[in-house]
Amino acid sequence: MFGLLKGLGITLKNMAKPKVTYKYPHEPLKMPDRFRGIQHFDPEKCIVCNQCARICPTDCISLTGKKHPDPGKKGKIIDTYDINFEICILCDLCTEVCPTEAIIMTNNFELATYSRDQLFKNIDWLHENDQNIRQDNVSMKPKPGGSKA
Amino acid sequence: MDIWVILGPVIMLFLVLGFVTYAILFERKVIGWIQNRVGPTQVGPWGLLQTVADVLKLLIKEDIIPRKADVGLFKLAPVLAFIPAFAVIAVIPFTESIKFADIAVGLLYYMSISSITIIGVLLGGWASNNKYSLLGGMRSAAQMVSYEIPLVLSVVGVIMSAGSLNLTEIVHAQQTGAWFIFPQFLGFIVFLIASIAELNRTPFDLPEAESELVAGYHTEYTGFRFAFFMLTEYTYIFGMASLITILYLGGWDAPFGLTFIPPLIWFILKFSLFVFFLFWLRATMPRIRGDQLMEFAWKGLLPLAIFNIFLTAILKEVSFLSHYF
Amino acid sequence: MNISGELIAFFILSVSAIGGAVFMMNLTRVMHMALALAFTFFSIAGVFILLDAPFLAVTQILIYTGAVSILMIFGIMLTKHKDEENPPSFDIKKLWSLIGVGAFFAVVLWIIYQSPFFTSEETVTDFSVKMLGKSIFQQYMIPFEVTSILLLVALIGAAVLAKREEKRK
Amino acid sequence: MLRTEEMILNVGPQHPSTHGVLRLVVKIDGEVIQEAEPVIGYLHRGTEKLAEDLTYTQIIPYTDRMDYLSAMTNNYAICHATEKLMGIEIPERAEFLRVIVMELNRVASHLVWLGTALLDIGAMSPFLYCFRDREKILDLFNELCGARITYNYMRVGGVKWDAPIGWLDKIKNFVEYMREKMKEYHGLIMGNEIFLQRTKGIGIVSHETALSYGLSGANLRCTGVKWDLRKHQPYSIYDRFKFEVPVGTRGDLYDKYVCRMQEINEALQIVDQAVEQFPEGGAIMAKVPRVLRVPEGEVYVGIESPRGELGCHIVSKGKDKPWRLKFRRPSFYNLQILPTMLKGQNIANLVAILGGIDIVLGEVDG
Repeated sequence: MFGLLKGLGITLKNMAKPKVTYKYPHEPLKMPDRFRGIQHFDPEKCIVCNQCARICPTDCISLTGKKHPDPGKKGKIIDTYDINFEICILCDLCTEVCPTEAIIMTNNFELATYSRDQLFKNIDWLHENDQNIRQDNVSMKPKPGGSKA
Repeated sequence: MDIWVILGPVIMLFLVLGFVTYAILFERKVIGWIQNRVGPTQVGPWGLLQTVADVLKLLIKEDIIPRKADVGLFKLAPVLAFIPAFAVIAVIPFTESIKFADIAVGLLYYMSISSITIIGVLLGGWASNNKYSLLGGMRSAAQMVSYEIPLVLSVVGVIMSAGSLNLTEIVHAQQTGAWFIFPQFLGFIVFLIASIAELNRTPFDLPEAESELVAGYHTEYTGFRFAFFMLTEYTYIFGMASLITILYLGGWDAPFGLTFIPPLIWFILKFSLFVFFLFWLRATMPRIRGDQLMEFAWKGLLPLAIFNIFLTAILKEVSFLSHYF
Repeated sequence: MNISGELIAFFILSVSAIGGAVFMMNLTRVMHMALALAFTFFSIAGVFILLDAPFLAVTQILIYTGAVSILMIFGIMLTKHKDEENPPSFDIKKLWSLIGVGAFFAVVLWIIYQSPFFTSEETVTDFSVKMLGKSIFQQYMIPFEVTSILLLVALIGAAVLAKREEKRK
Repeated sequence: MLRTEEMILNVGPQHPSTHGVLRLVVKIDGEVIQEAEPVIGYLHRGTEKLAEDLTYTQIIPYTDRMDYLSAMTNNYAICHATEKLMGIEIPERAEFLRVIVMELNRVASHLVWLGTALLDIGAMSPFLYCFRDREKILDLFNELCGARITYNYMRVGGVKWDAPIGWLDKIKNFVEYMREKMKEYHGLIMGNEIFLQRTKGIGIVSHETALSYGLSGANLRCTGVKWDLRKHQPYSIYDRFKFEVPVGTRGDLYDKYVCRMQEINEALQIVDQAVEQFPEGGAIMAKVPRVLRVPEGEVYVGIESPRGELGCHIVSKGKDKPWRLKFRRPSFYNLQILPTMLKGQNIANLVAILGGIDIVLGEVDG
């Protein structure tokens, strides 16, 4: 009997406590810097090394390169770069292996669309997705903040 | 013929509908607050139109009847459940003057008419031809029949004290003595528990235990038929809250001589207290198990209710206490 | 005979009561039969109200329409009833039961005609629980007690039967 | 004589309290269960087979999705197995980070269990309270590794991210907060007569049965068997911390509940100690080759996941991909005892018992 009353007391006390929910669609949710959202792609930096496509566990990245238009320079530049967000699991491995930080994560996470086709994002879309880009991309290195201070 | 004979029930129906609408909103809000949430806020200012939108949605939904259902009974069941729920309100006096029928056996009328609803629930569960519905219907029948007995027996104490089955006279008896919650405390506890069980609310919400039976007896119902079952449930909350106010909390009687507040307001205040208690309980309690429920009714509440009758009879003869009994 | 509202109500209620009974016998599904029976019980409660016996009417609904019908429906739901839609067939048993029922009806009719009806009406409009209690616990004390003992015996009998069933399992 | 009707009831795969897509084919008489048979496979994705075609790094995000309530332990299982086969020593700082996140994940997982198990027996608010507190852990993880559920945090040879600035202080605060909240849960549940009625003496499993069915985790410990891989086959740096292994006596639902609640307390204690002893500076990744070529051989590691012994068995033929990978998924093994436990119970106990076993369908189906 008293257990029941104690429980009632706890729920009543919680009634006066501040609410913990967010007004999500009305107020955007602020994600921490390391958050893995939709990738941003910078064609300028890409050296077409194909590492991101190779590391991708779901094979959702496809890219093609072409010869550098300036005949004096060596190497390739990126031609097409597509990510299929139907199967992308946002695992962060592509940004981890990218040697030039051409592909990096952003904090944007709203991917819902009305059609599956729209989940297929191309190089232009990924380039324009340049808001809330992750600042700190050098992982696996000790940070001063990790210390006990 | 008096115009109020026609108009009164119509107004009452709309009052009940209004109550149901805002009771559901209030329930969601209270449970939200208890769970550190805000509850509905989107439809209308402060979410005030949320239930209205929900009801509208239910009304325009497709009316689905399962192919193997017993169509006649399937359609009849929600109606059979709702009519008694509304009919019981006829005998409830809200104040000295606001009441519909002042019949001599008012209390018993409430108990008997409300038992018809069980048939509706049972038939709804059976006619759906769904196993979960059937189980829900059986549970509710077993539960409501079992709890009706302690419910009726617990008010015998009140009837003995008031010397009447008429609800107005029961309130009058409390105005001269004390509210029956004090002298009839044991009866009040039994009545409170049994009434929650009759209302199928947590912790006795087995017939519609969603974690076990999906939705219980109304699993197969959609649209306005489902709305009828919901309406029945909340109309009974209205009825039961009124009844408990009248039987144990002195009806419209003002405590401490605070008569400058009108009697209707007092009634509503006491009424709301019970409604809030129901919602609060729902947010706190786990669900009791079927066999424990039965055991509790027959081995716990029934003896208590009978003991309460004896106690009332004995105390009625004690000279300095008889004023209260 | 002048037609009053009471008479009309009486006719409607008695037609409902008899109609419920007829339906109860003629419907094919057991569940429908139980419902028709409940309807008959309910109509009889209405007749009681016309006779100015609200207490009896309310008790009728509480016990018969509420409890008894529900218990029947409950029993039907729980048990197997595969043979519910047998085609009607004639056999010798039915003839015997017809004769039995006919004889019973004749006896009842004879008793009704034999029993004297009071011409003066009792005033029953003034109802109170106190009066009811006094008549049950003072005037009809012994029949009441005998009835309760009978019910107790039935209760214990039912419990014993249910127990034995369980053991056999 | 009247016979009550027997019927076959399909509980699931779309049922509110089968915790995902489990289907139970239940033969009931009235409400009493005569026979129950779990049907699984609705969420089978073939993680083990897929892994044969993936490099070791690529397998890690797949393991996130097995037991999605404690992805950190899954991450650890595959990384630890690979490290063991390759003979890599990982830096101390990484070990500490791993232990902290694994134990926090244990708390989060048990909170989900507590909430859903209580929801199964009809209590609504504890569910939301549990999720409110679990949310705090997920926020901490989000800050650390950028995801709330599928962490993909550990790598062969260490961890991906170091703790961000002030993260450890937040952990400390959280441990304090959580200890406070544990009192609230106790008040809400422990004294509640209805809860005690629903759990005491329900779903009793003797320790012989539990052992013969290969149960592990709290399902085994509640029967009185003191077996915790963190204590009895220490891995990582668990031997440096002081903690108890809570055991039950009767093996009923109530004991399961008490065990798991105490495990939350112990996990908080480990986190507390780990934050205290957290090493100053140092690397978080060992030196590993860019392409992981695991030497030929096989290895089995068993670790204590919130649900029991999570095993990872790798057979390598010296390539950069495993030749065969096998996970011993504790939920799968714990589920096997369900038909035995359900016989003779009623429907209401079905959901309570199923909730008590604490399965995650992603893990059962693999």
